[in-house]
Amino acid sequence: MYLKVRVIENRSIGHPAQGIFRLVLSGQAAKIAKPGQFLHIQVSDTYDPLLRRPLSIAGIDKNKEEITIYYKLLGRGTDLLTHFKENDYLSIMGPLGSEFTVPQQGELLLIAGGIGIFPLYSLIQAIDQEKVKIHLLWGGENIDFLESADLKYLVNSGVNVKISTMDGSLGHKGLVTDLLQEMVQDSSMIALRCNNLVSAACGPKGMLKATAEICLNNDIPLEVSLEERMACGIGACLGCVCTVRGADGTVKRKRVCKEGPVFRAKEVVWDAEC
Amino acid sequence: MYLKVRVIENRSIGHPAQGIFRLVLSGQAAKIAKPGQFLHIQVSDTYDPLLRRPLSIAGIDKNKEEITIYYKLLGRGTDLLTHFKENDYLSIMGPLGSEFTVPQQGELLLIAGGIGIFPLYSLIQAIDQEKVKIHLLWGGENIDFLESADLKYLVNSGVNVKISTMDGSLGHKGLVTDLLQEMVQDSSMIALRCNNLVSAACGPKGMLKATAEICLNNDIPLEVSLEERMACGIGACLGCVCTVRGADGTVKRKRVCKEGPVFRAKEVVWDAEC
Amino acid sequence: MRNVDMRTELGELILRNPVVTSSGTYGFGEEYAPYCPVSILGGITVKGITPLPRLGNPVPRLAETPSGLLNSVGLENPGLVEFRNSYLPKLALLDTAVIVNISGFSPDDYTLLASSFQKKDTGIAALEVNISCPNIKHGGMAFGTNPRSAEEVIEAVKKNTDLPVIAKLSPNVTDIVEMAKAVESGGADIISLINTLLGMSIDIQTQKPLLANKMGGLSGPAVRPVAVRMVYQVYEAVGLPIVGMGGISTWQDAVEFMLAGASAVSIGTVNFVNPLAPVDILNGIEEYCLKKGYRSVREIVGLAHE
Amino acid sequence: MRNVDMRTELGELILRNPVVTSSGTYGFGEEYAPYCPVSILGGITVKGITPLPRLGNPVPRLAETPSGLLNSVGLENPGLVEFRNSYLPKLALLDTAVIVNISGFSPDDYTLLASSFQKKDTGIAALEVNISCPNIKHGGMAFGTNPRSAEEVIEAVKKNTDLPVIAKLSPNVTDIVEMAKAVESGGADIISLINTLLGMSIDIQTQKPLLANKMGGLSGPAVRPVAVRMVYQVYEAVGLPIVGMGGISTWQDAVEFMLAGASAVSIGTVNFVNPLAPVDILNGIEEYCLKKGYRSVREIVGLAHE
Ligand SMILES: Cc1cc2nc3c(=O)[nH]c(=O)nc-3n(C[C@H](O)[C@H](O)[C@H](O)COP(=O)(O)OP(=O)(O)OC[C@H]3O[C@@H](n4cnc5c(N)ncnc54)[C@H](O)[C@@H]3O)c2cc1C
Ligand SMILES: Cc1cc2nc3c(=O)[nH]c(=O)nc-3n(C[C@H](O)[C@H](O)[C@H](O)COP(=O)(O)OP(=O)(O)OC[C@H]3O[C@@H](n4cnc5c(N)ncnc54)[C@H](O)[C@@H]3O)c2cc1C
Ligand SMILES: Cc1cc2nc3c(=O)[nH]c(=O)nc-3n(C[C@H](O)[C@H](O)[C@H](O)COP(=O)(O)O)c2cc1C
Ligand SMILES: Cc1cc2nc3c(=O)[nH]c(=O)nc-3n(C[C@H](O)[C@H](O)[C@H](O)COP(=O)(O)O)c2cc1C
Ligand code: FES
Ligand code: FES
Repeated sequence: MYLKVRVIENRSIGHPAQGIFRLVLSGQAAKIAKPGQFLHIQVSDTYDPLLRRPLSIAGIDKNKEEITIYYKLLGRGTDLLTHFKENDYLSIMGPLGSEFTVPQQGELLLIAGGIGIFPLYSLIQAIDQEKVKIHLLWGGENIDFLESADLKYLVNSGVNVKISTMDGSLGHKGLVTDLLQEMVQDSSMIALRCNNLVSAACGPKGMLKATAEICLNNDIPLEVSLEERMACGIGACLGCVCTVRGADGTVKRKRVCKEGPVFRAKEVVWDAEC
Repeated sequence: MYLKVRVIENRSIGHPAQGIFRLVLSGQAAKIAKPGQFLHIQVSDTYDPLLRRPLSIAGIDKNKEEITIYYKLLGRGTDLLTHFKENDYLSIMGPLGSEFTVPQQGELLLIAGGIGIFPLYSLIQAIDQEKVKIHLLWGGENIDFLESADLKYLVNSGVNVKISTMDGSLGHKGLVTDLLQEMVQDSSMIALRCNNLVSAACGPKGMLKATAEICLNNDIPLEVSLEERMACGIGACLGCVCTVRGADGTVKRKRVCKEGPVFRAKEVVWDAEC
Repeated sequence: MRNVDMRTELGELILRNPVVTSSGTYGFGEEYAPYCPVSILGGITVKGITPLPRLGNPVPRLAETPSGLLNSVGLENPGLVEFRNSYLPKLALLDTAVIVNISGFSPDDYTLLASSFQKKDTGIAALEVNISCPNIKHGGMAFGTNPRSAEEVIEAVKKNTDLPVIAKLSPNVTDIVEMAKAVESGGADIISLINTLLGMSIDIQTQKPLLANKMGGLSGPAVRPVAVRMVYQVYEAVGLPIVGMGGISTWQDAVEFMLAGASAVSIGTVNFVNPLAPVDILNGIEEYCLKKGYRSVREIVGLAHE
Repeated sequence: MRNVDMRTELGELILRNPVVTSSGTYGFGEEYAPYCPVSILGGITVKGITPLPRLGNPVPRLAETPSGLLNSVGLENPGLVEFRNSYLPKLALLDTAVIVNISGFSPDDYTLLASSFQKKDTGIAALEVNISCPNIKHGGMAFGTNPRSAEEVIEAVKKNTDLPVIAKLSPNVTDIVEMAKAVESGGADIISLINTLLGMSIDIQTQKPLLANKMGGLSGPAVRPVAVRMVYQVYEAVGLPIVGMGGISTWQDAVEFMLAGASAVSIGTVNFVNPLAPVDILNGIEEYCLKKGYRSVREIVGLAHE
């Protein structure tokens, strides 16, 4: 879809210094949006900056026809986005891209690095927690960041949350993959695995790579949401590819915007040399 | 001066289709501004559009420290300017350029074409009408334009106004230079001339050229305010020159932003071939 | 009251209107289908095809610049065979002229590619010969910047296909007119320009070039003045019809290129921002002709020349 | 805690910091005085001087383009004699390095100009030889796009002055490295690049080129990726110090040029938008060095190369 949608809310949440914003958009796109997909948003009317900005769908309200997005103020594009006010109109393309598998039963392990939590929010929302137990490992810089990225929402969501921070200001001091390593070594893991454990992750590339290694070594099916610089957002420019290994062992490209952003971790070639 | 100034008012006036806006700015620039000068205004934070926009000072309130500008919505720059709201800040350079001579006695004849009226407003404002009688000839497309460009202000200002419109919807049907031609042929002109008649004009180049011819043929000293595309606005880029003939007959360039925009008509070479 | 004749003649290539989309920015015609009906367009140009499949360059392949985009896709494409088998049949079904863009690393590559596309291959309206892609380390760039080899390549193509041949020129040259004359001598039927300007962007945090391939091709509104200049120069010097491109984003830009001498305009980077741009541009050109009283869009071609 | 050594060495030309302003955008140093204290800058470059006074091109001389500016000033300047008599004395009083930019239409012109400026002329730090102005119909452009004549011109200048000679290159060439090597052979001490890209803009209402001179030089942020690329290429191939320019608008841009290989950066078009840009850029570079732990700004030059 290619639409002008109305802004319902667009404001800084949490600690202002963290620069995290919540953007709520009204529109039919909510009717068809799936967890893991993204919107491609035009942040200005001029040609500088030129390109749209891809932002993950973090919340979908099909009844109210609302989509929620969280974004971090990074450069000029996200800065321009903060200028949009309630009732302004934004040009979006989307929902775009592939979606997370939504398990209907068993256990779901989520691993998030930093703002990689945002697309996972939509997955959590889509899960029937009566039927699927969700475990979340989330690593961030510090407690301020985690609070700003809506830790409270998570705590209230009934999800079983484990936290790590780089500075130790909340939870484990260190990497989120430390938590993951710990978890897979834990004996209770066996119980989880027997209960159809699947997992999904989003975060920086290095963290995803480490996560994939641990999960694959432990036979935990993993889906990852990748990020890549994008121009068209719909598969036409070949700007955003990742490298995958096909079933036949040959190396291929896939487009993060079209075949992704969600991929099965086992097909991703993390350190492609081409 | 190079400042951020506060917007006091910025709104469409008159018939919306005419796209005329009044912009009132607060700031010390008002203390030193002279009629005929202009401000160089940054209309956007991005590089597209890149350049500042020159706009004439139409009103100066030294007590309130306010400058009034009128502008016509033309392209992207003026469009972006309309987006500034009360209490927003605008980056200006100025007041810049040369000023109209403000006569202290006698008679002043003003000739305006279209939006060329705007810089003349500041001259009218600066005149002590007890001492100087002002005659204004103003030509516009039609009555809607003239009303939108604040005809009422003029009528209330005590100035002796004669109007022409291209479609005859107000005043003489035809060019403002028709009015001027008529006036100089009129016998009452002699009385005006005995009373130290001087004149000033602003408008499209063709109109200024015709005006200059009539005035010079009739020995009426004329100052003209020229327009040229500008980059720096302060004399550094040599982008905005006009051609003048020096006292010694040689042809030279002057910078419209620095030595102008106000020039003595008799020095301007209207159809420079170089 | 639509009564402007929008047909465009590029020699024997007749398009129903002058708006086409640019190679590498429009995939294989299906990607933008949900956003912009191709049946409205004069034509589409598909991603550059090479004899063998190519993975292209590593990522990052994109960097945004002021009013511009750097890309170093590096000619990722499925290769000739796969293109003919899997893509061409679908392209043949599209209700628009399909221009196939070809790229090679040697004159033999071009010979092979050219001989693989003929008039009898339904669905192909013309071949566009990319001698100008700046992303290939060997060959590609040289063909596009050396008049001698440009001529040779076009000759090779022309000899081996009966389709109209469009020579696509690189702007990274001292003298675009010399290049245009060279491809004219080579037998080109049409000239398209410009391909991307070679550029670079450096990440000041990592202190490394932003693109994995270091350099890339600059496109988008930023390059428009260079493109208009080159179209103007080539129109003055060479008799071939021109497809103008480089930063066209609005109908005003498109008209600018046509006044400069382009018989058709190609829309690239702006699609990424506004997928309806080709339609807006088409309508705008028609409106312009109507307002100015032209009966045919062909009347405005080259009007900016004395 | 300002403890970054900001001095820059361009061969024997030592600037107190790497930020200078560009020829043609900064008048003769006095115009911007009310807006930006030149005593803060590493140097300023004055408008190009020719042997005889020049009226330059007719107006319009300016056209705005996406993130760019086209100009066709056409080297309006007071001429050598008037420059020496009326401008040089004032320039000598400025507390900054003054670079005099010279332009000619024949090697003789350059010889004359070069011999008119020597170290004993107080107030001049270096000569910048503009062999690249695209606005002159005869000569100027040819010198800048032909390696042979570029070398000759630089040789002529070098022979006739004892001042450091900066060769300013045109980007309108197929191979910038070839040009850089040519001026190196000619004896240049320093290379500056880029001058403007040749461009054009057409008014769709009048259907005529917007600039009276038809074509003009493109500057501003739009050209930055091309400029960075050329600085990077020249740094790899040639040993001379580089003054980088072309679209530098922020300190981040300036750092980008320095990482690409520029020992100094020159600020042009952005002055028109933000007269304090040179100061902001200078502070930003210093801050960057501080944060990254460099003691001297010279340490970051060329870091983007392997
Ligand atoms: C599929 C996808 C989903 C995303 N979801 C979110 C989200 O939900 N919340 C969020 O805060 N961010 C998200 N991002 C990252 C977000 O797109 C960038 O942070 C944003 O584009 C930065 O723009 P800027 O102009 O502020 O930064 P600048 O650095 O000025 O951007 C310059 C250029 O780099 C690109 N860019 C910069 N950072 C990234 C990045 N990390 N990934 C891809 N391109 C980048 C921009 O799009 C732009 O083209 C997502 C990215 C992708 C690809
Ligand atoms: C000294 C001076 C005083 C002026 N005073 C006024 C005023 O009081 N009120 C008013 O409405 N207009 C005035 N103008 C004209 C005004 O500057 C232009 O209308 C405005 O810059 C158009 O910008 P735009 O982006 O909307 O139009 P665009 O056409 O998109 O502008 C494109 C480029 O052309 C330039 N340009 C366009 N028209 C003109 C013009 N007529 N003169 C000079 N440059 C132009 C712009 O500055 C810009 O660089 C003045 C111009 C000058 C030189
Ligand atoms: C992402 C991308 C990929 C491109 N791939 C090709 C290509 O494969 N073959 C080709 O001839 N041109 C290619 N081009 C160049 C475009 O066809 C066009 O010449 C150029 O982008 C200028 O037009 P624009 O500014 O409208 O995009 C590509 C451009 C972009 C942006
Ligand atoms: C209005 C204008 C006039 C210029 N005049 C000259 C000149 O006289 N001599 C010269 O060598 N370069 C001249 N230049 C080129 C600049 O010095 C500089 O190389 C170019 O503008 C690129 O830098 P920028 O993008 O920062 O402006 C001029 C540029 C502009 C915009
Ligand atoms: S962004 Fe264009 S293919 Fe993905
Ligand atoms: S606008 Fe630069 S000299 Fe007048």
